[in-house]
Amino acid sequence: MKLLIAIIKPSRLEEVRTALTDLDVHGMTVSEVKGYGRQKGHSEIYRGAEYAVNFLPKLKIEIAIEASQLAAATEAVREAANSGRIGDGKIFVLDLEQATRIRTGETGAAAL
Amino acid sequence: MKLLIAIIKPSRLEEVRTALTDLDVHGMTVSEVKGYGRQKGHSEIYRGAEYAVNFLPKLKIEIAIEASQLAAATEAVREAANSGRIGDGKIFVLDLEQATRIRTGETGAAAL
Amino acid sequence: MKLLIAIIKPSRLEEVRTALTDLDVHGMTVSEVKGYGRQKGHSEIYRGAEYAVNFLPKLKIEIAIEASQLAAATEAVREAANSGRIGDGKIFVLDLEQATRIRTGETGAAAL
Amino acid sequence: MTSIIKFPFAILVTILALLAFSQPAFAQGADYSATINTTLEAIGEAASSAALEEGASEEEAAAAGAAAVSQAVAGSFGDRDAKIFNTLLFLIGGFLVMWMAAGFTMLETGLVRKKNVSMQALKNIALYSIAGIMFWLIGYNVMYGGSAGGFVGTFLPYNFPAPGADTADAGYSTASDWFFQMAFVAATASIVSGAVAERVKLWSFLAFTVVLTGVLYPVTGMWQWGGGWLAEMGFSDFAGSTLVHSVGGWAALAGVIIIGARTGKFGPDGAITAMPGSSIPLATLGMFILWLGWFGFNGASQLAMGTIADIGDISRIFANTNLAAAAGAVAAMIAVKLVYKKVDVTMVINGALAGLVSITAEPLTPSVPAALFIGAIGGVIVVFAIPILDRLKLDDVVGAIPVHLFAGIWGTLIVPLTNPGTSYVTQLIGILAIGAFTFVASSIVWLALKATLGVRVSEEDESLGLDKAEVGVEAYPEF
Amino acid sequence: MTSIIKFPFAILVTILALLAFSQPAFAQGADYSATINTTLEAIGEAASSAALEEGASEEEAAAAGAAAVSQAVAGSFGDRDAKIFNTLLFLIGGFLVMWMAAGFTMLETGLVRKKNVSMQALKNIALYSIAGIMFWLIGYNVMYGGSAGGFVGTFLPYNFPAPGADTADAGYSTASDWFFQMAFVAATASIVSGAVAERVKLWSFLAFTVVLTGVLYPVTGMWQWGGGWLAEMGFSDFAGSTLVHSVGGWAALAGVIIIGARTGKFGPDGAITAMPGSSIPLATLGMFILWLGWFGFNGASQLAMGTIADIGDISRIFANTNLAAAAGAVAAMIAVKLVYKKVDVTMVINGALAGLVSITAEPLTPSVPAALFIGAIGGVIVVFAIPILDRLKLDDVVGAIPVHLFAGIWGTLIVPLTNPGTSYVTQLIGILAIGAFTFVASSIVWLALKATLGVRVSEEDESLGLDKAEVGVEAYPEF
Amino acid sequence: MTSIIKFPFAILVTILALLAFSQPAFAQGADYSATINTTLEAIGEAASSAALEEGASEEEAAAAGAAAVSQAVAGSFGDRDAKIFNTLLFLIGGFLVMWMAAGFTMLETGLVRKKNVSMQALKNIALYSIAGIMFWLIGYNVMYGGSAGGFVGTFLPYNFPAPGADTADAGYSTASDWFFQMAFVAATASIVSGAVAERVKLWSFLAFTVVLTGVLYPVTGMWQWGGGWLAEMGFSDFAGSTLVHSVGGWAALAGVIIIGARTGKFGPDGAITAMPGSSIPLATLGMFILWLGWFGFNGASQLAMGTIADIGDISRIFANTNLAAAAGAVAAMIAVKLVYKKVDVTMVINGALAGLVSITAEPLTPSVPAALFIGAIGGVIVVFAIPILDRLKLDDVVGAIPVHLFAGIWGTLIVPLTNPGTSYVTQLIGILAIGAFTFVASSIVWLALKATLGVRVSEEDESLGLDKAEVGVEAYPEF
Ligand SMILES: Nc1ncnc2c1ncn2[C@@H]1O[C@H](COP(=O)(O)OP(=O)(O)O)[C@@H](O)[C@H]1O
Ligand SMILES: Nc1ncnc2c1ncn2[C@@H]1O[C@H](COP(=O)(O)OP(=O)(O)O)[C@@H](O)[C@H]1O
Ligand SMILES: Nc1ncnc2c1ncn2[C@@H]1O[C@H](COP(=O)(O)OP(=O)(O)O)[C@@H](O)[C@H]1O
Repeated sequence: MKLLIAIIKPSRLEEVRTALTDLDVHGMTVSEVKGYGRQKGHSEIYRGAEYAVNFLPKLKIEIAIEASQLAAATEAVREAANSGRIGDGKIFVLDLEQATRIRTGETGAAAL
Repeated sequence: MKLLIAIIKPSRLEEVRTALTDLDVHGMTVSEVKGYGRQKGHSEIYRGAEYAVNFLPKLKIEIAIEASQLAAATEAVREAANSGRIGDGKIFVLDLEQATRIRTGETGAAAL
Repeated sequence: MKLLIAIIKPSRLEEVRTALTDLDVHGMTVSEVKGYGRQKGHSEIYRGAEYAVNFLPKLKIEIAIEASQLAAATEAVREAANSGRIGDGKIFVLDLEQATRIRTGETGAAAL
Repeated sequence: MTSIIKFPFAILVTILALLAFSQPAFAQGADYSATINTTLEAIGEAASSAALEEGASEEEAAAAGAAAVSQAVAGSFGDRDAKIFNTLLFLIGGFLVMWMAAGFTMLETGLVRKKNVSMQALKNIALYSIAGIMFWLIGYNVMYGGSAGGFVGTFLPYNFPAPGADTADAGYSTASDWFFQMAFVAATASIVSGAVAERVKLWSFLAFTVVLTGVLYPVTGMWQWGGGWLAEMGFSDFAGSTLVHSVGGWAALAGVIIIGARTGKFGPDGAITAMPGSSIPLATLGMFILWLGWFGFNGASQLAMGTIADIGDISRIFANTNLAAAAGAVAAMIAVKLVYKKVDVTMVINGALAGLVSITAEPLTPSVPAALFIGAIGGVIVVFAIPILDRLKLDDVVGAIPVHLFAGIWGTLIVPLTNPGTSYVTQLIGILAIGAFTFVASSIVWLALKATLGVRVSEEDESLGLDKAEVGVEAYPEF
Repeated sequence: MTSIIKFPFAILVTILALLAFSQPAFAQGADYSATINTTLEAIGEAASSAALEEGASEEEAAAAGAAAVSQAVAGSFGDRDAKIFNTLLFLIGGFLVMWMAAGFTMLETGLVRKKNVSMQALKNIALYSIAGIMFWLIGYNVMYGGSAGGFVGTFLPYNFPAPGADTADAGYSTASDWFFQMAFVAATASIVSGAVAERVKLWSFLAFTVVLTGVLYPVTGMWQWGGGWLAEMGFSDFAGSTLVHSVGGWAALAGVIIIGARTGKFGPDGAITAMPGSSIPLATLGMFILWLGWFGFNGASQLAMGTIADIGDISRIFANTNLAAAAGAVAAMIAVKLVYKKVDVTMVINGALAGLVSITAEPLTPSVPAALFIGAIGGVIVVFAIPILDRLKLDDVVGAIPVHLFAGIWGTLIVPLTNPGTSYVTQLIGILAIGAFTFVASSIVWLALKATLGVRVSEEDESLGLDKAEVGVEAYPEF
Repeated sequence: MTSIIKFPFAILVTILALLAFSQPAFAQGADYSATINTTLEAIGEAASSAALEEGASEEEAAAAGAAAVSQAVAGSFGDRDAKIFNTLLFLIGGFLVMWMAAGFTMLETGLVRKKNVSMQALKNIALYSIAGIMFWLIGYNVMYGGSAGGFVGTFLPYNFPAPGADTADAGYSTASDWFFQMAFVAATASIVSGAVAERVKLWSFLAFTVVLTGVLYPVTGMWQWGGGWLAEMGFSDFAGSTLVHSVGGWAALAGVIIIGARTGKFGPDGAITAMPGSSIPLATLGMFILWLGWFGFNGASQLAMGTIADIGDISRIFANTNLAAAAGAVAAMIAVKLVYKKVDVTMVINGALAGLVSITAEPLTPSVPAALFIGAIGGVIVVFAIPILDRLKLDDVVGAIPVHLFAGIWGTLIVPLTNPGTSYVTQLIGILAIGAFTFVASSIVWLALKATLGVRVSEEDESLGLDKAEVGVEAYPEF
């Protein structure tokens, strides 16, 4: 199993969710984060003082999937999240050793 | 070492914390997330317009532990977080290569 | 590639960001979390009722880097985040199997 | 033409004046008399012509003219103006007390948890609306439609005079009095709303509000302000420490007991879970709104400002009200600091409000030091009462019972200290009578609701939050 | 000294009195006359001495003395006091309506999404400021500087009398009337602000506000309150259901159509995306502020409180206004519950406001049941109108069009039910005439702005949020 | 019976009237005189009977009767009503200025960072309470208990007349004046609170407030409004641009310098860290509350509304106050747009407030264009002053010094432009004298506090936030 972590633009959540649902991936966890990469922040002015806004708001999506789904899922996320503009985000993949469904105790792929 | 990631219902945090403390796990990091899995969202009405609430609020707990504690910790979280109802959540386990305590520079199990 | 996860004190973000930029690490993702470890919470009083504040606010920083940068980055974060006081936080390192830049589709080190 | 026919009269007046005044004064004196007569004549003629135009007989016209002159000379605009002033007092006081509805809303939305904020807003809008409708439908006449020394008025809607037809014979216009009194009823219902927050069922709460504002409050109100048996006995409660605040407090207490505490509030081994409010600035804003509204609450309870003595008293009431609140806040702040080290601002907010409730039973007679004393004790009461209620496992979300019931009792009891026309015994009888009635009657209503609609939401809804469960709208939605 | 010279006069008076009264009454009667004369003399002398000191001639001084005595005797303080009361009504009413600017701001910042909150605050500050300046620069004279039965006044700035020089010949002071009327204009602009929120360009919105407050509102205002052709025809709109609220609603509707919906609001297949507001407590606070301000809006539109009849009417207006709002809230609450199961508090907020708008065209003549009926229908209207607008793909962020336009039309149409001096036909003509003018003129202005400055922000700025894009300050910044 | 004994008198009057009037007028004239006499007699008899019943001697009763008649005839209800109007002005003005306490609280809680919001709320509740108590304990008499041309009054508590005993000989009731003046003191303390926010120690701030409201403000207040030396010299400050706002500003400046900037505000190389406020809607609400309260602040500083001239002036003051604020907001908005491209709403908020402060020294004499000019310059001042203060490393959290001190100086200096009775030199002397005294005295107090209690919290507490460190309650707690 793999843990796919995608950092995306907040406005792309719906597209990503739909794309994954179409792939039969039926679970995900989302959190609000801030980040920067190629897309640097910019400077703003507050009460006449310039200040750097280094971090821009993004969403982090975590999706546990079977290894077999990885390629398709990565591609699906990439397509759905891609606006072609800087700041579109990253997809990271970690190895997921174990997964358990709390309610039933099922483990492994059955738990996803 | 392992990194145990549990997605649980917000109301179960205290139980999980207590259960882990009883196991001598003395550290954790919590964040607010939203998610869905088996427990789909539902639809709400706002000013007469129906809209889907796809994501439900959950808490994500990250716990770095020694590999030896893994089974006990997983079980403890499972029990404490289990309400027997859909949406109780998941436990994911990743391999943790390295841990460092910032203050002292200790690494490995000593850093947990 | 590695995924470096640092839990730090909120006030240290700027220092950590600067230190990493100096190392030519040009991307990170930050989220607000709460946690405890050695630094236990304390008790507060609200309307005459004492209650335990178990969790203290921290920031979680996630940085995807090439394995070669790991030692330097860990050290940089450690130094920048270290105030010498309890609660300074932890650095966890996971193995990062894959990284993709959403906009371009680049993968691996090129995607970081 | 008319100046010609007035000539002989002017001559006579001039002669009289010649006898009376030295030269410079004379000229003036003569002018004055002539002017007076000209003016009066003009007034009289205007009135009688007007009457004639409207088709009155000559006699009626003459009478109208005479009345107008009489009114002018006798300064009866003094009477007209006094009535306007009195009515204006009710209108200004009324809108200030109406504004307290917003104060309670902000206080309560600030002190409940994030997940129940929309519900608290909804309940406060609904209760203010219901209070108005019920106090028109039966409340006003239950309260003021009874006979002297009695126990209850009539259960009839209340009617206002037709447009232009109100002659303010009572000294003020009918509708202004209704408006002012109505706002008080709403305050009573707001008190209950805060105490039982975060677990009461919306429609049960509204049903309770219907009974409270239509019957319970008006009945005990009748006993005193409606001229009933307590008034005859000499009970004294200037602006309602007991009639408004304690009544709300007793109804809240019955609710708190019957509905039970929020799930998780009280642990098995005496542990108390703090459930911090969602917004301190809104709670503070609520307190300031209430403080402002209280100038209407206490000040306009003077019921008249058409004389210098009345408005002087209102001024005194403003000063005393303000200082009692200040003393309540400062006393609470010091007490909290001494007992708990950190200065919990929600206790200071409650302290100021307790100061206000304490001075409400008698805001006029206390000297400033007495007002400060009365308010300060009120402030201290809440600091100690809040944890005691917790220990009794009575879960009062916003501190409504300490603030409105306990400080209300204190304020009513201490009236004889500064008001020689009252007695401690009578005050106690009033407090007990009103308390017993309201607590028992409220309990019956709450129990009836419990047996029928149910009074609390399911545990699941409670843990989900009422905003999602019953309102469908989160107060502060996220992404 | 002066008592000596008055001696002969006192003797004469005493003799007359001796003839007229029996002994005990006599003593008093005699005293009275003497006192009267002494008093009047003192008043006269004081006035003439004052005049002399200020350098008046002897004749002028004598005249001043005579005038003072005449004023005293003729009770003309009644007249003075009536004018003070009237002016005070405008000032109190004016500050209450001014306060509605804060109400609209809170309502709108509460109902827009987090990323557009600062912009909404900014727009409301700016529009209130601009409304004041424009209504001085030309608006007031466009509205009130015309001739009876006319169509438009003059495009000139408005001047107040010099300090101390206002004699209130109109029955009230000039500036108080301006202040009161100015606050109404601002309300109209606020209505537009809420409807077109979250995508309109700041400077285009402000440009529209300049025209709306300087020209559009004053022109239709002239037709009725300025004594123009609609007033002559017998149209009736007591406090502005049509003149204020519908005008704002029509201008908003034109804006909503021309600017278009927020990106993402309406999906391709008829899907509607809910975009929940950022803060329910602030929206609720806004509603309570508006409710409070409405007592000034409707109450002070009586335009006079210097007689008992006037203040009695104002009291009646207060009661009716309050009860119509209550009925609007309760009716909306019940309708929402029946239709949607959960009680969306934003609908109840809109319901209360619709109740207020509905009663504004005639808050005086309805009996309480009629006021409740008028308000309740208003409340129900919004519950059904909001989703209908959505289905028509008209994106009105805060419900301004249902509340102000639809309920405004309803309120104006129903006037003849309780006011026998009006006719349904004339009401309809007024509604149509004002609606047609405002909608067409507003559309032209919006289209002109679209062709020049542009009326909506770029899609990128919209998705980023106006706070970041145009204001540079987040409403609730995080770490 | 009494009609019989009046017969001879009526005959005499009839004869006189016969000589004077033509027939129809005669009938009325005759009636009038008779009516007048009947009425006056009734008034006199009622008063003397009432006196007799209360146990007065016959002579006293006769005197009471005479007084009542005299009062009636001399229209002294005009005098009574004038006093009621004046007192009412103070009460309404007073509650509006009191409400500014909530305005400052919202403004400041909105502009501080999330972690210091509860503390800011607490400090504002406490300072308003302390201001009230201190201004009773010594402040009022320090300010108004001195002799003409003097420097300081007496350090004694202030007493109000007993209930019912206030005869309003000063033209208004004693307590109303105290209440109104008290609210001004609190505003001064609020100004300081905002400037030194986020790092000052709670109890040191409160200690400073005690001295400021009990001594510092009253002393300089005495110089002018207490009839002291500045008043004699001809200094002019209608409602307190200098006496209230600059005094607050100077005290704040001393605090800002002595306490030092927030940790991290100013970097080593001239870098300035922006520390965005926690809630723009609350800051906006605060501004609107202040704007509303300012009608009381400036309007009721006319000190009288018992004549048409007075209420006309108050109306003019309302209009000018509103327009100066509007001009301040618009000017700041344009200046911010030109200088910074994005329209920082916090600057516009400060601009409106600066417009208000600027017009406060003379809200009556300016024509509308002059009022707009005065307000606009105020608005521009803050836009440029805020970054200058930053460059001087003076850390004023909410912009209190630009708004209240700089605009206060500007407003005071510009008075002679529109008020011919004043001189630029005297205005400058007043500004300097009050500034020097307040700045020096405040510095001494702050330094004394620094040496004893300490004036700033530990760096750790500052970084943790005062809410956690000193209040123990988070403003917006999370899960
Ligand atoms: N090295 C990194 N480690 C962790 N997160 C990163 C890293 N680089 C980028 N991110 C996250 O991805 C987001 C988008 O990255 P960015 O480089 O701006 O976009 P793009 O890939 O289009 O150039 C950032 O805001 C940040 O949250
Ligand atoms: N495949 C997944 N990847 C990541 N998170 C998941 C996944 N499936 C579920 N989750 C998280 O776990 C939570 C609970 O899952 P759910 O399936 O609703 O509960 P249950 O396991 O009781 O059926 C979800 O809200 C989501 O946050
Ligand atoms: N075992 C753990 N698993 C996950 N997070 C942890 C663990 N231990 C500590 N943390 C995180 O690190 C933060 C700092 O740890 P703490 O032990 O208090 O500091 P220190 O390392 O200075 O003793 C905690 O607040 C928590 O968020």
